[in-house]
Amino acid sequence: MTLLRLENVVASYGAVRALQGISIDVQSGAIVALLGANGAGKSTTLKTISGMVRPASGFVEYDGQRLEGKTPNQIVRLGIAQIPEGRKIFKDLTVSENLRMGAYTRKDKAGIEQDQELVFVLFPILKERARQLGGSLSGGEQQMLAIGRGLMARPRLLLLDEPSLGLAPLLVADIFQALRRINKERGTTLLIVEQNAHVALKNANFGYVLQVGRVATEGTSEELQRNREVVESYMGTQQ
Amino acid sequence: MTQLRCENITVSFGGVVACNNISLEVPTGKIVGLIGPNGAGKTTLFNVLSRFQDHDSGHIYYRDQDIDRKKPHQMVELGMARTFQNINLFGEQSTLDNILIGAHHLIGNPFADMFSLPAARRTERSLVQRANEIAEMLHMQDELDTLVKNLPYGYRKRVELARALASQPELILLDEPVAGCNDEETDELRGIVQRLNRELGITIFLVEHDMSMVMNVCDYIYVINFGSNLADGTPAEVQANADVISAYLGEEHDDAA
Amino acid sequence: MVAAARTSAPIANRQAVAALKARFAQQNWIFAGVLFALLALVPLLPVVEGWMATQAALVIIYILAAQGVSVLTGHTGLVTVGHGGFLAIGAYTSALMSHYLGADLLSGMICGGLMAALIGCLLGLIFLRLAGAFMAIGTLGFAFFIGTIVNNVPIFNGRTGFSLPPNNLFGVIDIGDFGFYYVCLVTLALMTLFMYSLVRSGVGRAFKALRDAEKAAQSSGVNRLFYRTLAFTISAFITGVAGALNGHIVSFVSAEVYADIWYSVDILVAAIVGGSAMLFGPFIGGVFIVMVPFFFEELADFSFILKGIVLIGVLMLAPAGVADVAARPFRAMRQRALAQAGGATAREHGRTGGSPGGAE
Amino acid sequence: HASAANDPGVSAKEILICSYQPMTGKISSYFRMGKGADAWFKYVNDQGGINGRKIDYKMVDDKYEPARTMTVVKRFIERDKCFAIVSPLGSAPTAAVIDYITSKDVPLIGAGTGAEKNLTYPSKWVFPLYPSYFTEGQQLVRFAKEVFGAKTVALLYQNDPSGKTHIKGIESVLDKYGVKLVAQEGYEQKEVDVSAQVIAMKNANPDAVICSCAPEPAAKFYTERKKLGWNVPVVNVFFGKSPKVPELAGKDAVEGVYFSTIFRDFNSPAPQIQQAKELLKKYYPEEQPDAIHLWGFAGAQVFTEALRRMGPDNITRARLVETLESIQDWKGSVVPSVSIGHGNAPEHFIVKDMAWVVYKNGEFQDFKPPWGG
Amino acid sequence: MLGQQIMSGLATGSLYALTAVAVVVVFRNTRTINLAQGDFSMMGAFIAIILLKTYGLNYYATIVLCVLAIMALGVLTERLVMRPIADSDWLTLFTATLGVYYILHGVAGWIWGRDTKAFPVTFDPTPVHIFGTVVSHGHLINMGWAAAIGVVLYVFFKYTKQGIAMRAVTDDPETAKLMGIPVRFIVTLTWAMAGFLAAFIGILIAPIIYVAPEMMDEVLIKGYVAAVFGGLYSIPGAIIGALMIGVAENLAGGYLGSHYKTATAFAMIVVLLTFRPQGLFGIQKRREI
Ligand SMILES: Nc1ncnc2c1ncn2[C@@H]1O[C@H](COP(=O)(O)OP(=O)(O)OP(=O)(O)O)[C@@H](O)[C@H]1O
Ligand SMILES: Nc1ncnc2c1ncn2[C@@H]1O[C@H](COP(=O)(O)OP(=O)(O)OP(=O)(O)O)[C@@H](O)[C@H]1O
Ligand SMILES: [Mg+2]
Ligand SMILES: [Mg+2]
Repeated sequence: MTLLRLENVVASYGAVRALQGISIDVQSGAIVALLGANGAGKSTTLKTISGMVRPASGFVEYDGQRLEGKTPNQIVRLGIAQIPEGRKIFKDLTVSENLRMGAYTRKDKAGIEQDQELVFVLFPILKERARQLGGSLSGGEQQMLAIGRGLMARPRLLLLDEPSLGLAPLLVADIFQALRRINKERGTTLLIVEQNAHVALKNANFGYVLQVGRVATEGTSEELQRNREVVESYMGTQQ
Repeated sequence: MTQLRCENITVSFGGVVACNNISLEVPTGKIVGLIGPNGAGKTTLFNVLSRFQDHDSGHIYYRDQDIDRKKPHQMVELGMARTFQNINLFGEQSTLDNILIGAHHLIGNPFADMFSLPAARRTERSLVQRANEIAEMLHMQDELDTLVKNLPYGYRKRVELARALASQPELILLDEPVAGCNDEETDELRGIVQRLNRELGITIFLVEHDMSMVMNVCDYIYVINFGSNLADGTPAEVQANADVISAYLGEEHDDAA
Repeated sequence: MVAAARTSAPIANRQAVAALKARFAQQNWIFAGVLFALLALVPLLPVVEGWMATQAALVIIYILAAQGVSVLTGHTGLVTVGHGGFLAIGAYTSALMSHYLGADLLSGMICGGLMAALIGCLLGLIFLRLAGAFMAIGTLGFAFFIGTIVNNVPIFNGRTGFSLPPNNLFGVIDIGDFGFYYVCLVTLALMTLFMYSLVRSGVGRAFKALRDAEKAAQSSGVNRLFYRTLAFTISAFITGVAGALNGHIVSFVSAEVYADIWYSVDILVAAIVGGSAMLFGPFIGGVFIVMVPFFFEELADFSFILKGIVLIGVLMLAPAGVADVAARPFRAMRQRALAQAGGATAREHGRTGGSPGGAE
Repeated sequence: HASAANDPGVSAKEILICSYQPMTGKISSYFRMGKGADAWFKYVNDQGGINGRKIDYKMVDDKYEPARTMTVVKRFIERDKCFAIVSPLGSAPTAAVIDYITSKDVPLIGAGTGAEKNLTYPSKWVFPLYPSYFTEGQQLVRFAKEVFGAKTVALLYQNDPSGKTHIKGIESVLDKYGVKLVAQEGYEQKEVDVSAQVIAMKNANPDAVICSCAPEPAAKFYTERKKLGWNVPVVNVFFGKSPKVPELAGKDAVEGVYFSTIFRDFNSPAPQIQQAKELLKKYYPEEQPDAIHLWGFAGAQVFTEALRRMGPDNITRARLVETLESIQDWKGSVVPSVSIGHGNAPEHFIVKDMAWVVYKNGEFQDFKPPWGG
Repeated sequence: MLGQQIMSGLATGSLYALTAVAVVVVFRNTRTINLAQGDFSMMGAFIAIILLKTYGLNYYATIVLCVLAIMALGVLTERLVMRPIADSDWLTLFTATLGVYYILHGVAGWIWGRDTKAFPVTFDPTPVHIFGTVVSHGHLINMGWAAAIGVVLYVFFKYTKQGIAMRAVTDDPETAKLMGIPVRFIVTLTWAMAGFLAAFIGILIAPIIYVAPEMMDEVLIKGYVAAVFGGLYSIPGAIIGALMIGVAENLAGGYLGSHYKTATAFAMIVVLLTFRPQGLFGIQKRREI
């Protein structure tokens, strides 16, 4: 079943046309990877889904419902959470307050507790730093907090913009493992923008490759991993 | 000769000890890497070395000169430039202006400059010329007039590098230069870094979590964990070190690199 | 492939772009030249009376004062609510010189400016670590401090104040309304020229760098102490000169006038309404702050209300200053031309202060 | 009318007079003065004007900034060609423009200012409104001595020219009356709280207090005094004599306090005062009648009286000055009696004498000091 | 003597404290220095006078109506003035509140005149004796309220979800939207809260400082100084700052000479900021690089 569909979405920032007609289809319960070079429009695609950027034409459909005219906070309430590019944690809030804000739309106290524990198990350092200001964390710790905060929303669809940015290799593997588990156990659908195409395709079911605001290639992750062009452009020269 | 050396650096924030007795050295003309888990104290150490952060104890030497009391802005005059992990650019200004600010210490007498005296104008022209060359080297000559806040993430990292280069440094500290770049872009930057080192003789000290970068360009690598030295050696040695594997690389690392 | 991915336009024709930029600079010069020529020639028309010259001189004084503010607030990102203090220093220095020594207008202006600059320099050092709203309150405190001094130290004669002899220049006794206007105009031309040079110089770039990303600026070798203090000094100098003129336009100074924050607020508003990060902003701001009350001045209680409404209205239409909006069509035109010539999408943007809560 | 002989600002139907007022800005509450004058001129116009001419009274906002006052006054005189400037307000603004006004031979009548320069200006064109604070200061000491029998006094003053001139006046006669000034405490115009000053004064334990305060701070002083249970006799300067004081401080806090005054109180049955009250109510219904309104009335009334005496023709500024100088013992205005001298500003006061009142049983009552002032 | 000076200083300081708290609340949640904050109180005081005098309402009913009216005024200000320019930098917002200040000053002067008016309900004038010092009932009540409001707000911002959300909105409104926080509503709420505090303050201090269009000017400036003194983000800091300024001023007035009273507050702030640029209780230092 299709959970999210982008149909020919065009979006621009002033004179810069960042998306030139993007169509994407995300199945419920899937893990979908979004690849592309710097400036290809990956972040912009996520922003149009979460309502931060309004499409000039085309539309976003979620769970059979068009998202036109919805504000970001209405969209969150529909069950879409985003882990934004560049961490964007609340610097003046403590780590635990940051996590609490991730669960802003939720009312189930017990569930929130439980998820906070989960985050702390996943990232023990956050527990140690719970009363410290978010802004005092190291880059990677902030990235962990951003991911943790996204999980706290317990969304149906989680949009992740470069979750592995600045994380140590060991942790990257751990995080993707955790994401897979969440996907499996809770059925959370994941749409992941990732520069690390290897890791992304290894964990995803399906992938899209963007180029200058357009979908250049799409396919199951096996297909993409076999695609010469993709391998050359995004997976670098392997030694 | 050592370009940069630190001995027993300790830094703590309240209860958190970010650097605990770290010692290392960066030989002139080499590319040295610094790796370690998140929160190990890499950025803090960079801040100490570039004098943005005072250390509680220990010493830093730049070409064997004690620089424990230098101000951050004096470092470029010594020949040290750096980039930031969390991009720190002048978003409302163009790429060109961002690069030019890196060349700030080359403007000469500020009073002559302020009144646009002829000598100052000549200097300015040559600085702009150099900025253009740097942009070309980093393949971003078409973005010179673009406001930096409108550039995508990967490009902004490159502007950081360009700004550092504009100061004509002998040594550059790079904090995660390829974070947010895909493999092809990483390759390209790796090439650039190597060129800087080989052709311009710039010493490079870099922090990076991307092993394809670190293991391929570094002559020598230091590993720190919980603020302390964990290991050091050539890439091959480090990669084979069991402590490093269990604390940082993980078993699957060869898969990624 | 990476670089090409971003630019759909053909490879930039850098020479054409450079030529275009040179032409734009030339156009700026012509525009400024015509403006100042007009300002210099209009008073020669027979319909222009003395009071108009005085009114215009007052506008120029506010423009100068706002230029002073813009150096700090617009270009360096340090908000000041205390420039009335520098206005006072300039006014009193010059007034004391002319009252006791019979000094002429020019030496009064220079000394007024220098005295303000000196104190500005000290203030810059004292406030080295302040930013945002903390800086605003600190500078406000400075204005009050100057107010207390002129009110209580005997030589300034408190609120009773003192009068100055008629304005003389180079030994010409009483230069009259028009003479005074021309003095103001020439000062403005010189200051504008200086500002133009400053903003485009490496020093101006260092100011902006401190405004936008202090740490990065420092790592590029910008000495924060030096450049912040320099910005304070230059800013104080310009406003000090305006203060000297403000004392001479009425030939009278008194603590009742200068021991008060409203001058500081007015100057700041002028800078912001005009667009403090733009060279032309203070011109519009000066006209605004003098002429809006001029049109409402007979409306008694309503004038307060109307002033508020006009102020808010202007801010809504031009949040980054009127100069920003006024310049938009030109900017768009130039941008198009540049794009045609092969340049990428260049855009300038006006802005004022940094974040309000920032302290080091 | 033989308009050819008239000076600028005078037409067959109208006569233009101007004033600068702090309508906005820091002391906009003093704009009351302009409203008082305006109410009087409106009334005169409703009565058909004077000698067939209506008064065009133009008030302009100068924000109490002398630089603006200068541009405003230049416009009055050069562009609008006003005949005279009547009942403007402000010490600093007036001090800034008085040279210019007199250099253009324009009469300046009844400006609301107590600044030394404006009161002693050596020009025949200036007609100050009220006597200098210096004189008043001297009389206050005499009052403390002869009414309260005080040997020591304390002073609370506003830290501005009015207060400082009071101090000078007071100090000039201390020896003469054998009185010692044991404490002098200042406050700023807008100070929120004067308790520190009151405590310091109480500590000096004076026999009497001279309060050189405007109504609001005066009220605060009386409140504090009462709070501390300090029953020292007090005499207050004229610009603090306002119904505001008992209203704000509470009647019993002000009971028994003496005030010097230049205008009769609004409670006074004098028809001129009652008329002023009526006119304010009619033309400015929102205003609560206050002494500052009367400042405006005083200048305006003296001016219209002079105009009336000049007759319909040959309305010149020089004749205005002559006519004003001819006004002697005139009782038609809010001032009990106006006698204007000949010569320059120091001889030209519209109000010369201090009178005294005491606040008793909830109202201001006339008080005759032993020397019969 | 010293005791009395200190007590009087605390009394004056409590006047500043209430305003300082309101300043901190608005600043923290909107990054706006609201120059009209004092005039909200002023409008509240005038409305209260009318309700009490003209309509003969009782004191408590007056407070309720007055608070509602000024909350509406706060919300109106946000809707009509601040929201259209919400994206501008803080200096533009600051200037816009100056516009609001002009308008409210003008409206009050136009409707109610420039006269100072007595507030009809005054507190019991018999002084209270504490530790050998005298203080009036009004001031005591004030101090009590300042403390109570301070505690309530502190708890609200520190521990409740909405309070934390308010801080999150200040920190980064764009990201706050991504958390599902209704940013606009929270901003509106902040202004309502500013109105609520303002009305309260107006009614509490009107009997002491009287009612006039410019009644709050001086209090507001001192309130700001106090807020900055306390670090601009800290509510207890603002209250302590206000009390310190009140006391310092009074001591300076008593021992140095009263012209130095006003200057003292500023001298204090300048000295403090020179050594502690983030104020007394400034936020925990966060790393920037
Ligand atoms: N705020 C903005 N204003 C103007 N242009 C923008 C803005 N944000 C992005 N762009 C432009 O839109 C295009 C797409 O940007 P986007 O951030 O979506 O790329 P991306 O694929 O996420 O790149 P990266 O991998 O570097 O994060 C780029 O050309 C970029 O310059
Ligand atoms: N100002 C501060 N206050 C409190 N703790 C701090 C502060 N700055 C750094 N730390 C802590 O010090 C530790 C080291 O941080 P640092 O940024 O140096 O790590 P790093 O090695 O660069 O990590 P990463 O790879 O994630 O960037 C972290 O655990 C961080 O939380
Ligand atoms: Mg992106
Ligand atoms: Mg780091």
